Amino acid sequence: MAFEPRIVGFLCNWCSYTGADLAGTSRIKYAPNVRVIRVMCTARIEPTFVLKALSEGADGALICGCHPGDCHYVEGNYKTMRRFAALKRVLRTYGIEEERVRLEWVSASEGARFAEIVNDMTERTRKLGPSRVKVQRAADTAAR
Amino acid sequence: MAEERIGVFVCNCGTNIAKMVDGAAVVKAATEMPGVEVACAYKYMCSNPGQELITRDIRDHGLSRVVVAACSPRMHEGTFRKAVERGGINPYFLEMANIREQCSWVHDDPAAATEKATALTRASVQRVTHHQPLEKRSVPMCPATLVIGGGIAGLTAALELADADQQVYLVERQAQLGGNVARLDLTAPYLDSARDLLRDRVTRVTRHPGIQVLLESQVVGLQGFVGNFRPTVKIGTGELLHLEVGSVVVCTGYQEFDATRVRQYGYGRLPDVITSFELEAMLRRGKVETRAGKTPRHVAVVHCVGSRSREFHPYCSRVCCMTGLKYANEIKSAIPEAYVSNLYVDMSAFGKGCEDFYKRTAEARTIFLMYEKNQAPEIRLAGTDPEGGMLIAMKERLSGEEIEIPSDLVVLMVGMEPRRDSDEVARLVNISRDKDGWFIESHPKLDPVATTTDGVFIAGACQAPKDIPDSVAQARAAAARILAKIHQGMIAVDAVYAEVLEAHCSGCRVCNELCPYTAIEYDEVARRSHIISAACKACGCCAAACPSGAIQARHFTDQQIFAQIEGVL
Amino acid sequence: MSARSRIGVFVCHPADSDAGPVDLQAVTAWSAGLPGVLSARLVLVKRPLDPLALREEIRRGGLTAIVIAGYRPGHYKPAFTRALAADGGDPDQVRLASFREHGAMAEHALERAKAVVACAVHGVPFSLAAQPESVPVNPATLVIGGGVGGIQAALEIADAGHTVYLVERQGTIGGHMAMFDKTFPTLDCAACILTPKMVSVGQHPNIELMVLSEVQEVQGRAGDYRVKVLRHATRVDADTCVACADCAQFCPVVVPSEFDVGIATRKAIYIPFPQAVPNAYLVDPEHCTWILSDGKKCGACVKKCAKEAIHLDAKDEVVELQVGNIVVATGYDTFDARRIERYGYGAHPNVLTALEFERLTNASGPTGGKIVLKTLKHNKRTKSDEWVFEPDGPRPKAVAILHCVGSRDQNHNAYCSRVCCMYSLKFAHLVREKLPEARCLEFYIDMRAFGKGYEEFFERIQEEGVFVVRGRSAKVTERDGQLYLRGEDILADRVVETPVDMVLLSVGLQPTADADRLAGILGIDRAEGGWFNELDSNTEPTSTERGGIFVAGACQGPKDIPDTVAQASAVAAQVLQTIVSGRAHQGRRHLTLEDIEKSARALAAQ
Amino acid sequence: MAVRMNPGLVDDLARYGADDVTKCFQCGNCSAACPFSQDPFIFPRKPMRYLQMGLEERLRSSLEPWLCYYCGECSVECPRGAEPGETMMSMRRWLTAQYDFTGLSRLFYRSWKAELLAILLVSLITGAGFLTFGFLRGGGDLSVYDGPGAFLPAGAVHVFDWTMGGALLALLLVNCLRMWRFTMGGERRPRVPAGAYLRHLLLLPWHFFTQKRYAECGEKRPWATHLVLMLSYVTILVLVMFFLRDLQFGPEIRWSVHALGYVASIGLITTASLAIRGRLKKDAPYHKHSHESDWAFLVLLVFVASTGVVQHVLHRAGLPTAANVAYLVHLMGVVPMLVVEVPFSKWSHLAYRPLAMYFARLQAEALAARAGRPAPEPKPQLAT
Repeated sequence: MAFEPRIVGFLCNWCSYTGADLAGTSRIKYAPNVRVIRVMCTARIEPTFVLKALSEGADGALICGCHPGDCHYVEGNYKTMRRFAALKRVLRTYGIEEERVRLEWVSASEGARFAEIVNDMTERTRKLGPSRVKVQRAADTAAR
Repeated sequence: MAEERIGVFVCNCGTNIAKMVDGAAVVKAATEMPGVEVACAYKYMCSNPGQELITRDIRDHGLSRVVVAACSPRMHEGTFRKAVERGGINPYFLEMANIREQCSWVHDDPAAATEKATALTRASVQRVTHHQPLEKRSVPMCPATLVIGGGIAGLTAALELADADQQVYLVERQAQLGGNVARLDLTAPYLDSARDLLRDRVTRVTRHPGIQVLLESQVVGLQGFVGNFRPTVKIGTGELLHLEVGSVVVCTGYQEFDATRVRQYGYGRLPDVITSFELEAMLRRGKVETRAGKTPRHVAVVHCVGSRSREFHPYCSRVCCMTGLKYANEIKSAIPEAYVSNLYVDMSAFGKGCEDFYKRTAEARTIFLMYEKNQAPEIRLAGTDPEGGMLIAMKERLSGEEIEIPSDLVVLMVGMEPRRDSDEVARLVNISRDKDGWFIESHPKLDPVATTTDGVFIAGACQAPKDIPDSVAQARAAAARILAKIHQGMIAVDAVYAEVLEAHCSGCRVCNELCPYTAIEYDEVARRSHIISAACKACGCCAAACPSGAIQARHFTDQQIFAQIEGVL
Repeated sequence: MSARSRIGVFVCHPADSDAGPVDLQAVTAWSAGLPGVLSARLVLVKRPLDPLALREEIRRGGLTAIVIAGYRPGHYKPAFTRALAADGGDPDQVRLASFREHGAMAEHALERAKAVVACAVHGVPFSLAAQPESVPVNPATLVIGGGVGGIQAALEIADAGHTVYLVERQGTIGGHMAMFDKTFPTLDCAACILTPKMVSVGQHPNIELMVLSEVQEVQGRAGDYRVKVLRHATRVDADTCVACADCAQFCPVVVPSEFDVGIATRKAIYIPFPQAVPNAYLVDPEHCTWILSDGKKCGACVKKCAKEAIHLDAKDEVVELQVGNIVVATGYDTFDARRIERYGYGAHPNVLTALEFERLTNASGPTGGKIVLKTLKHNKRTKSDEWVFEPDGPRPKAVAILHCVGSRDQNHNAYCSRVCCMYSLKFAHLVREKLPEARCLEFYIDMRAFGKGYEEFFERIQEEGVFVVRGRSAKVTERDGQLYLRGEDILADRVVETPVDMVLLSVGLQPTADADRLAGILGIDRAEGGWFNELDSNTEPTSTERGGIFVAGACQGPKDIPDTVAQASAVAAQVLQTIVSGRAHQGRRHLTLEDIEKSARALAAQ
Repeated sequence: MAVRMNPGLVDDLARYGADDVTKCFQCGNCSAACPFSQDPFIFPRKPMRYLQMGLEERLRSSLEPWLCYYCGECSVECPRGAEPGETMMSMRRWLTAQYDFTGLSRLFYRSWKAELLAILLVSLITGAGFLTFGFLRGGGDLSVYDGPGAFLPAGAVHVFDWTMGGALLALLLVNCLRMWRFTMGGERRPRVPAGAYLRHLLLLPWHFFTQKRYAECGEKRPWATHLVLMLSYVTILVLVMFFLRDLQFGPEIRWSVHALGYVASIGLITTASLAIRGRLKKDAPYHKHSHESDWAFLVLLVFVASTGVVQHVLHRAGLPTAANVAYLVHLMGVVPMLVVEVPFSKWSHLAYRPLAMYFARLQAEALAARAGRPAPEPKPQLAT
């Protein structure tokens, strides 16, 4: 069967999660591959969350927060930006493609934008194929 | 934690969820999940029978956790928390899976949608097992308030609170109340008496039993947190006064721009170049004269001195335009034969009655000359005699002409700037300043008077240039917040906040700087950081940053989120 | 001191303007009899008063204090101050008695005017002497208007634990702000700021929200008002409705959407916008087939609603409320651009008003936020061609933004609308951002960027390559399908006639259509421009002559969001103060001349 | 070199009628609304700006006021009620006074009493003069109107007409010369080659007789009225100056001349009375404000025209004595009208306006040449 990427989405409660809801109320269709986890602010997201997701077999992780300057907590999203850079460095050391993680800004009125991002992300990840970690784990389990 | 007894309730939302997500399938899958005691689907979980279903099952099956797979938690989390509470367990033992807005409504492949719905439900089930019982707490609120600054804003804030029978300490560094308004005679645009309005305020304040006015005093220290501040005030006699207040209102106002900084205006060098406040004094004395005691025939009023400039302050000082027009009128009244010209950049007559005032002023034969921002006019002596009048050279933009304006008296409309000591004040009360040095409000639109430090408010021109009515409004706005808290007696603390597990804290202080609400205190003795739950807004930033994992973001703990991650995959 | 001082009262009034509500002769005659008053004179001012002549008059009369009375006495003060000081008199002894400032404009003008003069003669600030008596207060509050102002006030009061009735004319709260895309100068999205507030209003245990409702009648006094509210039936049970849109899907009636100011459509059963609060559908009785046919036709929605939430036969009802305070936050209407023919609004499809553009550029708008030109499409239902916005419509190559449409213009609204400059700059930014290749021109008179961060925003816009032209554009014309804009580029010293594809009219703000009716019901005055009049423009910008009735936000005068929010909170403070202290103020209207004089005398004696 | 301001200018202009100019806040609406305003002549805003700022020199050298025909569109749309149209009108009055070297114009415009006095004075002198002349040098018999022995022999009157005409023309020409110096001289103005003057000379009669530009105003009626009035006036002038004999000849009518005379008289009276009616009713923006000089002009016009007709009728009716009296009265109107109005007051614009357009064209061309681009189209250029 064709490869269906699994993507974990971390959305901030104030802008992006609301935006995702708006996509729903506006009945905008998008790929079902992203599963959303709600956090109060993207600043809550530790790199380990993403690593955890990847190690659990996710093919990608999507982080969405308020646009710079709009953060409900003044500047949480700026902190996220910095951490995201660090996260990418870590991934590089693990030899995981950077494209598997993505940081986007989605406001509460950008339902359509959220849908686009999800679709785009899904397509890119599909092209990348399953993540190494996943393959490795599959191999290990097979070996046993 | 397998001993948790979980109930899963899947909502069909009529056909909204059902037509894309196979509720039965989700229920079936749910029953197999670890710890799930009961799982069922219903047409409308939010309806009364639906909620009944939940409360009944909690009792009948002794459920300890509840998962509702339905619409967005932003719609009905409150509803179901109540239902769960009615069932007799902690409302935070609920977790919702959003299978409508973020599933059935956005997908068109039933199989995939159902699969996703199942995953989301599993995630919720796994998450909910880690939920802790949370309860809304509250800390006591001291009803007294400290108002810093005895200008129009401070006076208003103090009166507003005191008239509600609350204790107020009003600290003013100078020997009398009134701030900058005390230097005015009339107010624009109606030329009403500034003195009367101030006398009214000051009389009320000084006579008010609820207000303790501390003149020639200064706040030198501020400990504690919202509802429980412990300010130290150094009073005139030099001794220290220790107060207990629940809130602090900062109304330190502004200071005028130092005109000597604009070299080409020759302020301080040319005898008859004066500032707006100096003219104000002349008008009050009833003697508008040149240094030599002559009655000026040509008076020029120069706007935007220090404001709207690349060199000095980028911002508009908001009140100078109307004040400039006010002077035009006043000079015309005092010296009918005088010619008054206003040198301006843009005429900001935006307030109520202001455009009309602008027109009246023009009809009173005031000459308006427009110069370009950042190309300030040049002022020089007409001849060699320092008392022989001056010439102002400028490029008049509306005529495109290089002109020279003869003038015997030049009035510089000096803009507003933050007080010299605003940085100290900011550090003292723990609030931040913007690039220009004005205090930053917690949100320009949601919350123009609150700051990032709970319980500390800003009002008036210390937040940005403001006229009297706007300062008054802000002062009252601050009072509103405080009255609301005082009235409840306690400050409700949301159950969701971050806390430091003292045992794990290494005292590295990484978190201290991160908190936008300065809710994290460092205990020098114990070498531990501590979070003031009352001030915490639960963003979780600190938890993410803590290298030793000592900070726990309640209701968003690592286990909870890890469990959720495992669930969705 | 007033006893010892020798006072001259001068009632000054410009000769060429009409006498106004106060009988000036009468006031003059009356004030001559006040203690310490040596002379009282009515001065009809032709050319500016001559300070030297006044000085002579003061010397002859041996006056030591002056009271200038009139509607705008301040305009004459410097002349008298100079005259008095010239012979060594105390310049501080020139006092003002302003009829305008102290509300001698409405009924009992003469009596109020006398009181104002009396206070000045006694040397006591009027506002200090005019102390209304306090009365017990009912802790419940009525807030009229559910815009950002009303929401703010309601939340502040409700959070303090008191009942608030929030009455909104529309089907949802949110007002104009909910329609906006971004807010200046920070450009953060309006929805992100407002929707959380709206939600908390909807869920607040202390707020009773009444949408589609109007205040009909107000009786009683400060602290104890009895209010009749007409609640139009929404015909959909808000508690049951899950906003699933099944009903709307099947509703055959299509009408222009008010929320999208007509650039998009809705059904006869509809939800104003996805995040509406209450988050439920409502029925538009003017268009619903079932209602228009007295239940004979249609009714499809009723059948489709699985939750049986729709009751098309529901009736309007009148509820009576008991409240202690009333907060008026009814906001504004925008100027009707059709009134200025030469701008061609209504004639040319791509001449848009500010609100239309807000919706067009809004991510949740009809084009998903794309800025496009209208295209001519055939509408099968009406069998006619009409201009509509299509997401894939042509993109404008040149966009012009005209400031001061209907504002600063004595033929329409003489006042400045305060927000247009900034929102126009915001538009310019959005255009440049979304259509980088498009030319964007702004025609303005004065750039009024006075708020925190506004001037910097203006700078930024100019750096973004927007042509800001100083000059009020005169007309929009069309020649063979191309719009042309004619205006004077004053600073470049030329008249330009430039081709544009889209023209945005920065329409000003004006009082709501029913402001007059409401003012009548509430018994409050309206000042210049028809805005609700505040008690004192400086120190009481949110109070009214009538105690327990407060005005907040744009209904008192044009205001941007921060100023509106600040005022709304200010009002909340005043309301809370009455509740906390248990005392409301009767309002100045109830004070008689005797009351004021008495307290003035008392205060002077101290 | 920076220019000095004369803050008193506004008050001075106010006496010529412009008392609303201070209301103007320079939004430029008027310039954009005006169909004539285009580079390099942008008005009414710019000249109004000069006035507000008291840039006397600039205003004196402006041609713009003369390029305005006062359709009033600017005044209707003005957001501040600054009456740009009327301000331009007042500027024309002021300029007329500036051009006039005798200073009489200034006197007349600033005080209607002076103007009235002058008119009466001249009228009386004329009356007295012709009466004495009639008795001493003329026929001496009031009952003889035409033919040999006429009380006022056409020949003599003719000579008088020509002398007076010459004198007035001389005055007017001197003022025109001053106008040329103010507007075309000065360092700010581009040098205009003599050839250009010749090349465009035809513009003068062209504008004079067609008033073509006026026709470009939004509204056509005022143009038509103005044209008829002007043509009738000129016709009569020509008739009087060249065919006085035939007019006065009797008893039989010389239709060749009289026909023209009748048409012109009707034209004159109707248009003039229409104008008066309009000003009384303030039926149009350009009729809203009326300076004393406007009234003097119209009243005199109607008076002269009607007395002219009356004397003619009486003459034809065979009442020579009455006719002679009417003739005297007529002259007592004509002479002051010409003496006061043509060089010193409203009527001078029949010379200044065409001149202004002629000069404007020359300047536009010179400026264009200096900038190295073709002379501007009669349509504003597009922004770049």
